[in-house]
Amino acid sequence: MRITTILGDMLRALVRRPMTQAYPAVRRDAPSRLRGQLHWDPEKCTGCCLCVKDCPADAIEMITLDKAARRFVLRYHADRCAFCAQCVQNCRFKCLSMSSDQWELAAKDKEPFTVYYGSEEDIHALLEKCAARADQALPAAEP
Amino acid sequence: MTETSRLLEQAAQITTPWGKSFTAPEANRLDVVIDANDLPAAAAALNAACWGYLAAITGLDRGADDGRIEALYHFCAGAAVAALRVTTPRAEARLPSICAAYPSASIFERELSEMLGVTFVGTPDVTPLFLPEDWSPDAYPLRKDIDLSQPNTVPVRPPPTNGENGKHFIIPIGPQHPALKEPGHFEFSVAGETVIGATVRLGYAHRGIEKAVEQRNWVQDLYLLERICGICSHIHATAYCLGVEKLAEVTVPPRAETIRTLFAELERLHSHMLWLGVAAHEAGFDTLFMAAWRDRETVMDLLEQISGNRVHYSVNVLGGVKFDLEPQHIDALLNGAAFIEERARYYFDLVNHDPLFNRRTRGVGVMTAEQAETIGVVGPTARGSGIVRDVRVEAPYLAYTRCPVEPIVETDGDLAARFSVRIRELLESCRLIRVLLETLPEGALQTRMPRRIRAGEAISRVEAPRGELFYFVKSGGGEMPERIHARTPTLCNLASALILSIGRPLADIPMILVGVDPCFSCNDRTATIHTADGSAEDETWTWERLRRYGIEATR
Amino acid sequence: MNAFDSLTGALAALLILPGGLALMLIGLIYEWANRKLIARLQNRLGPRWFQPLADVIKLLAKQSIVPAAAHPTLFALLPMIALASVLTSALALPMLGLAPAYAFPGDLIVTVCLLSLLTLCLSLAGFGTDSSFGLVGAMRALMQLFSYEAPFLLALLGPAAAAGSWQIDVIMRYAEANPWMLFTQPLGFFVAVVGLMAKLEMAPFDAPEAHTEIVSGPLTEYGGRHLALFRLSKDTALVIGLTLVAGLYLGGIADPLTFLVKTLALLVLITGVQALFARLRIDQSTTLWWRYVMILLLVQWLVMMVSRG
Amino acid sequence: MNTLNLPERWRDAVETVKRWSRINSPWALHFNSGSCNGCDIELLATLTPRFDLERLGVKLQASPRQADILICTGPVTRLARERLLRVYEQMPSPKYVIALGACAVSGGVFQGCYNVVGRVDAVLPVDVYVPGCPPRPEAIIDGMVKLLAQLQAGEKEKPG
Repeated sequence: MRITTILGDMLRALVRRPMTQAYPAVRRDAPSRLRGQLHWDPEKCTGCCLCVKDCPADAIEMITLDKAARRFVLRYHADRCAFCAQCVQNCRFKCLSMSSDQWELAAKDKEPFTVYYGSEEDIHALLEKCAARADQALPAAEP
Repeated sequence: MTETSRLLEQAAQITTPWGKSFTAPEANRLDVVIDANDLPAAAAALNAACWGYLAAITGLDRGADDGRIEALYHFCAGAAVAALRVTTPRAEARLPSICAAYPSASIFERELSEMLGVTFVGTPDVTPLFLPEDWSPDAYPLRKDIDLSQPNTVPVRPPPTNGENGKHFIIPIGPQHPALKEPGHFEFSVAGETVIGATVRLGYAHRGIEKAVEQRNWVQDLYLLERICGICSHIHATAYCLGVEKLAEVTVPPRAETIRTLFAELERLHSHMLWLGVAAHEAGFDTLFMAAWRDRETVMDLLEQISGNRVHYSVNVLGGVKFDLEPQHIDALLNGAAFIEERARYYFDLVNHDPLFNRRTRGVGVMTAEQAETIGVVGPTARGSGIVRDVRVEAPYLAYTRCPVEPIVETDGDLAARFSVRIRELLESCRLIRVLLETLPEGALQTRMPRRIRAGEAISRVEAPRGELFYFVKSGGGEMPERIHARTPTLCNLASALILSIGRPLADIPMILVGVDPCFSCNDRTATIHTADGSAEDETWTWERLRRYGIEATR
Repeated sequence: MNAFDSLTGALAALLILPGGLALMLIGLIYEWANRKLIARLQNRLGPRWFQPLADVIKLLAKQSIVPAAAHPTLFALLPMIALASVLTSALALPMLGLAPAYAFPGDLIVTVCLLSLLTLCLSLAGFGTDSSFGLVGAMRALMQLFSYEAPFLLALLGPAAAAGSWQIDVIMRYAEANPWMLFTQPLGFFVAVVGLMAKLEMAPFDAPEAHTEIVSGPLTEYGGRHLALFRLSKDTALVIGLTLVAGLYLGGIADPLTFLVKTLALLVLITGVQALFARLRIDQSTTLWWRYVMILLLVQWLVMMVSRG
Repeated sequence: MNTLNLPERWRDAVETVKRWSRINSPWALHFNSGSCNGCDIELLATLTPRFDLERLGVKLQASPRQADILICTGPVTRLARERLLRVYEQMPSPKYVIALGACAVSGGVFQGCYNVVGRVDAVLPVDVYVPGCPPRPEAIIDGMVKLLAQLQAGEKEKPG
């Protein structure tokens, strides 16, 4: 019978510095592969919607303003997102990526969780359109 | 595979008198179609010949056109899986119970009657398992034609009251309780400090995943099934992928196989260390809890570094894996494995020699090998009682075919043995990680998967950190699966915990419960275990009654 | 009449005037020291220095709910009785090197009994709330009380016997003048320390509030200011217990410096033990007291009697 | 406190002290309403040496009576709904709710499952949402800090 094997561990802990990270004060970089908030680069998007199709949580909506002119707006719901990166896998043109830096998403209301990606004017046009049709605005924003 | 084919031949011989057709959908499988009335006789014959154990009963609704409900009784022996297939008309679904031969079938039969509306003749228990109290008794969630847009509710019965019940005192534990980080509601009747009865109500984490997968496509289902459990997420996804890939006849590149295996072992590392910490916490040994979780962060860091997420790594895609290993990851993995190995040795020393801790583990919750066999426990809980039940050994899959696993077995059957098994498995996993990295094949990560999976059925069995995980996948040839049945390792182990807790002091209960590493989000069932009034002895449990609850759970 | 006057005066000084407040503040600081040290032993950073104070103020400012099943007056009164009894028990103690507020022969027994009143109040609180966790916790607390109370008192009576008085400040003065009784009565010291831990329901004797089994034991239904009072009384009891054991066994506490050094050293010892062990089951804990500790004590007393002739 | 006839200055001081204590001593209660365990183990991880929420005064309480913050994980299943409400009612005010993880915030991948009522704010008022599947321990701390910042700013002040 040994008296408490853990004693050694405890004493070592006492002389060592605590392992605790001072997170809110000191912010360490996350690993480069971290799957944070989704980003969309409209440049090469063809509007194939493969990302939307396989999203397990309905977190992505691709809103086509003008298919021929390749004017799309991507509405991303960070609150629904499962951060599984299947959309990134699916995209054949590498339009989608996940930020390794934007992971502090907490907020006091849900407004910041709906993110619009696309060119300024497209988003503007879309929001106006939605406002005009206020009765059926934002399809499926609230499940 | 000669052993497997010998076993299958034997199964075919046993069931010959009743078999109407024999097919072999895969090399290690045998499907025997029999008449529903012959079911008890065939099951009894298998039981008499000691051919394997009842792994699961899968129910299939074949739709209004076919007009039948099919039930598959899966028996597993080594790598061989034999299924007895019976059908019954949909309008009046009725099957004979096989509880006489396999008491463990009771819960499967209850599930089938609840989810598919099959009446079992001669089954001992027909109470609902995991649907809420106000669920309508004639809405069957897994039938194809159920209208789930309706709430399907009926007025509720008043809930049972807590507190003094007759002459016994009842201690409720859960669903919100510090000992349980997950929801499950237990009620222990105590006389003084001694537990004389135990019941559990599960279903707090029942989300209806088995139905939801039928409404989503094959890729979406991968992530849905991964989220059955946050601790063993990877192994759920892997089991599903293995099944779907078998159906699609897609071969996964060897490098992807190795990476999957690697993550399965990392997952085992973090799960076992998490368990060690939680178990220590239950014993009021917070220093060990903190130490185990501190060291576990090493594994979490590795997972995050390679996959980009600490918990749902989502490494799998259908047809391969998403993330490759860079040289720096391999270095980090080797260092991490060395560190964990060193700490695991230390913990092994600790849990075997700390005098006060040993007072809480030695001789507590003893389960003999015979008991374990009849209750039907799996995984480390079974291996702590001297039963070698490890799918990685019995039916190797993925890279385990190339890198054999040494099964870890202890024979004492008490909590201390379960501690030893899990800690020694840490060492074994570290060794496996090293071997896997040494033999890491070069090559592609993914094979292209079709969006539609050809029609068929596949079975995949894998070893989760808590024991055998059994998946049945059926495709109708479309973009969505027709049926996915997941049977998780937790409930059979949980039933054992309830049985073992009777007659023990209340203070041992959290330890015994946690000793089996229950995972309530993996399984949602109700099992009820009562003792006769006033008696605190185990003898109130006949073996028949014990066996009735020693069962595997499904989702 | 004179005695009564000085008693009421001392009581007023302790309960109302800065004396009692100071005692509670010291209690909070000691609680912080205890928590911080545990955190450091577990390789954590641990709480900030004002943590216990913030906890107590927050609890005082919170809504307090009296459960329907509990007796409202009793529910509110018990924490007050607990705190009052603990503060009263400090009357006979020379704190921070000051002379005791009200010393009388036999005050050692009274002090220990007043400390036990805290445990009794806790148990009553558990019984009073009609929660199964509270009931089990209360039973455990009482069971443990009956098992450690006698050995603990006997362990404190060792120095009393050596000094030939049952008055605390007399014993402490004797302790100052003579070699530390830690060395002359090591077994008694051991029992006193372990008994103190049991009295304060510290791990490994925290079965009465083992939160993995019975939530918070007797205090499960307590919140808000009632809980704050119980916490304050526990913290104060910690200081008083430390003072008693340090004063009796570690060679007295003549001035504030030795008081601080000795009580804190004892606190470090207790905290180390607390972090070192897994919780004892209630049956194991009672067995421990009656089967082992009692024997140790009897040996101690035997040796003392033999050496005295 | 309000019944006392204190001068304005004093009442302000009392309020400041109250707020200070509230911000520095947020005791939490964890409720799993049907989650997959992912968020639960990450929440537990925030208490362990590496993140050690005790340095912010956070203590995981066992009894709802002693908790200030209800941390809710998982989509709310039908069975868990009643329990969740009951636990919330047992907490003394002022009380706050954090919805932790994609499922608690929005239903996540379990939207539309037959036994799921939905997200937490369909049942309880939520003060801070922490998305992520599951959020990293740092993100959980971030959510906690954002809640405390709200208290500091005097928002969501509830009678207590």
